[in-house]
Amino acid sequence: MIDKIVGDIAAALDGVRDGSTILVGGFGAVGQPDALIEGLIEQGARDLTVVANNAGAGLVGLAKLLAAGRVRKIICSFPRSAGSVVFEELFKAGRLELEIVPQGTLAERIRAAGAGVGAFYTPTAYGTKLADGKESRMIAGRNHVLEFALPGDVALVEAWRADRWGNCVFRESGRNFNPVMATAAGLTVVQTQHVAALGDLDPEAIVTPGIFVQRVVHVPYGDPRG
Amino acid sequence: MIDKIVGDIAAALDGVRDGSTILVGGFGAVGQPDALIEGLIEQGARDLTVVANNAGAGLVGLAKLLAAGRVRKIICSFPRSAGSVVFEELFKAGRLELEIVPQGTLAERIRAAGAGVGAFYTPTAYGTKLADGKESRMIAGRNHVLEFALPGDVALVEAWRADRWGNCVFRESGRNFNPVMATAAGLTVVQTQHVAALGDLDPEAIVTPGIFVQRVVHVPYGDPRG
Amino acid sequence: MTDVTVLTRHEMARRVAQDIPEGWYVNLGIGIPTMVADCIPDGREVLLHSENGILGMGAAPAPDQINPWLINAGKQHVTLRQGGAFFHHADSFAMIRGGHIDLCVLGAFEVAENGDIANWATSAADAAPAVGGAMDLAVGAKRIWVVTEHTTKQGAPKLVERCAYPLTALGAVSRIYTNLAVIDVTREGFVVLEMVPGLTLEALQAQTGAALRLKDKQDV
Amino acid sequence: MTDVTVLTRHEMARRVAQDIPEGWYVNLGIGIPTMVADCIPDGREVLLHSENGILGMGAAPAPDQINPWLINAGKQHVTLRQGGAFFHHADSFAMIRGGHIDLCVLGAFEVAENGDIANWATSAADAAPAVGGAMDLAVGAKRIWVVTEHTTKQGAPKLVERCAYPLTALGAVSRIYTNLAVIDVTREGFVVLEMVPGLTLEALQAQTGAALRLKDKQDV
Repeated sequence: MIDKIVGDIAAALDGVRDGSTILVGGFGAVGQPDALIEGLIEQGARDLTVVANNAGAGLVGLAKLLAAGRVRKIICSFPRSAGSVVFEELFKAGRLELEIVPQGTLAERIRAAGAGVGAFYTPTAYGTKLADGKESRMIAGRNHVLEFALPGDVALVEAWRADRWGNCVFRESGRNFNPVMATAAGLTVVQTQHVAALGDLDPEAIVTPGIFVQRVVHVPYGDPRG
Repeated sequence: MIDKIVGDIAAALDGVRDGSTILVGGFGAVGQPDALIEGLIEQGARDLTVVANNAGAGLVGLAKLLAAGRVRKIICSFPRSAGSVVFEELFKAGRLELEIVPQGTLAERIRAAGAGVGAFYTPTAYGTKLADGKESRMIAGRNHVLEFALPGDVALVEAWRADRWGNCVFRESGRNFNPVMATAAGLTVVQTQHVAALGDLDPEAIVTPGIFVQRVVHVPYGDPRG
Repeated sequence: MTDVTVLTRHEMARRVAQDIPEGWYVNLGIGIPTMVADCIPDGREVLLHSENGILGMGAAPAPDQINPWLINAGKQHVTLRQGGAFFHHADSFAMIRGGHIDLCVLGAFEVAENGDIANWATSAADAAPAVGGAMDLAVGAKRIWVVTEHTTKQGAPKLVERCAYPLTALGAVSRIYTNLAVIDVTREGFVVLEMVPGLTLEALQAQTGAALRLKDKQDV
Repeated sequence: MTDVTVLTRHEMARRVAQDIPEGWYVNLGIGIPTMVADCIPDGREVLLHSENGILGMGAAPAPDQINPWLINAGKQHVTLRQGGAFFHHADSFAMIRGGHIDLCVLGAFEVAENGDIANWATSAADAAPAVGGAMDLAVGAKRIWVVTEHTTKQGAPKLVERCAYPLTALGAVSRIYTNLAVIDVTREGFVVLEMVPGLTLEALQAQTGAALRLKDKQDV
């Protein structure tokens, strides 16, 4: 019997290596796998590259991982936001590399990695400094920039309900980057608010089929914080 | 009040021009918008390029459109199948152009068109005759072929339920190419088995949001034929 | 200028909302653009899109009816209308990049007479600017309207011949709503469609960094 | 060869099924590969994927329980297991191309000792061959196993030094199950893992178009 549900967060994050690229779901505080991020701090992996839309806020979650000195580089679209003090300090101190990627290009690069597409041409950012040094090409009368797939070693995902095969559904705007990142990592770990019995999720409404998921851990986290 | 539901198939297909590229959903007989294809024969547009997985079977649907001499070119992955006699005759007689595209590349080219991606690199078909004359490139240690977005002027889609905003859900393996094609055409026309009241479709389970749909026509077609 | 009543931020948002017809799919940026949502007349079905995977956003919730799971791209709590839908980020930006959004309303630091927009970084030296979805929206939406004060707080023009700030997108903007005027961006440059009462073209020109002309009657 | 009992098509499918462990995501091509589905032991959870948007396919339905909305890539009626899911074609091929399928079992016209596979067109002159999803599967799945008769009906070898037919993919195949043997495709060429009882390597070699060697005991 396939059972991807593991007993605790330590088991969910077992084996994450130093130097890994970690895809972290969530947009703002909604759909952020905070328990897994805290678990990653416990787990101890360092020299990480984090891919996330934001660079953390306050002193919890991603900000706490940054503050713990575990992150070498962050790839995101919107590093500065209300409360991104940890990011700002580390960045100013030269202790954090930053790659800014337009939000849609970020999502599409992650999708490309999950879908086996090596690279793609997007009109986004053409003629701007975010296209500096990138190849460009006129396609169908329009200038495009070449962008490469962005895979992760690990994806940390928050779901609303998940079953033992790893099928997931999300809740409202908690979906965001989570299903995209789930497709793009060698090890996709899901923290789920609820565990569903196999067959309880409507096959027409499953957002992330279990094929993309390696481990599921039950974290009845409650509402987004912050 | 937005109401994309039109009264009949003639209204649904009004304005389709000669020379159009028509994306036709369905895989085998399941999820094929047969009523819209028949309507297109009535409507009279000619010199069409049809994009579909198959090239029709028997003497109905796509095969009937081909037989009516309306199609100049077909772009598909699997032209020959049981009963594809109309295709075979026209093709042998030199009266139909054919472009064979691997099924996944076909789906991805259509998705790219809908997603504003001008072109992409795929490992599929590298080193085969379907990559003849195409650019290739080594990415992350792997050879890829450059493929371009494939947009349609019109997409013909079969849905299971749709509402007046054009939101759609599909039924089982009737989903197939339909939601992908819905994103990739200037005019997306949906024939739906059932009309849902606005708000009746679960926002977490809508597969094609109405933004991709211009017209909906109610065709209580019944089970797939053939 | 003493007799001129400039528009408030809310009035600017309301002026934009007037021009959005029923049936459009609209993405609203942060700031004044977000305020447009509440200015769309009741009963006019305009479908609001948010980058984080929402189509069919409704009004802001009452304070006691906040759903912590439902935020917009500006991280504000919102509601979902009947007929709305959720989807993931790649699908959301497929809608944007794929040209399915009829209108995106953005704020801007600068708009040039060729339609270039700068709205994400305040200097080329800023090493950590937050671009978010601005570049995707600016190239992807069918039309980009900018709503902004006509000048900076220091009185410097925001409508200019060429942008000095780092660009968001080239030639993207088609219309600008300011606290003083509504201006089209055309191949011939800025064309003034309307001004607030009491304002002269000369006075408007004095606060603008590129040439303006009034729309001819026969342009209509 | 007179004492040799060659495997039937069903036995070949069953032999393949033996080697598929619980938990694998598997796509089965048309022909003998499809028959593998019914040979997986009860209770071993192997998750079957179909190009047309199905994960978790179950056994073929009883004739009176056919669901006309549920077909596999070979257009045969199938069922869905509890825990199965539907998705669209682009998502389905994202699973394939993205390397998420553990195993794809395909038929073939030819397999070369370097792992090249030809299974979609019977001649370079055929202008309308049906490729379907074969090329995507052959490059995308984590491993490709071929199941095929060892020779053509005319007795010509299907395991060859270099494919003569148009290729489906380069260097894709890792194992071949025939009616005579199970053969790994290695950097050193074809390595025979097992043969049907009574068959000698010499007899097998005589029906094979490239050099074979027996797996060394120490290779294990």
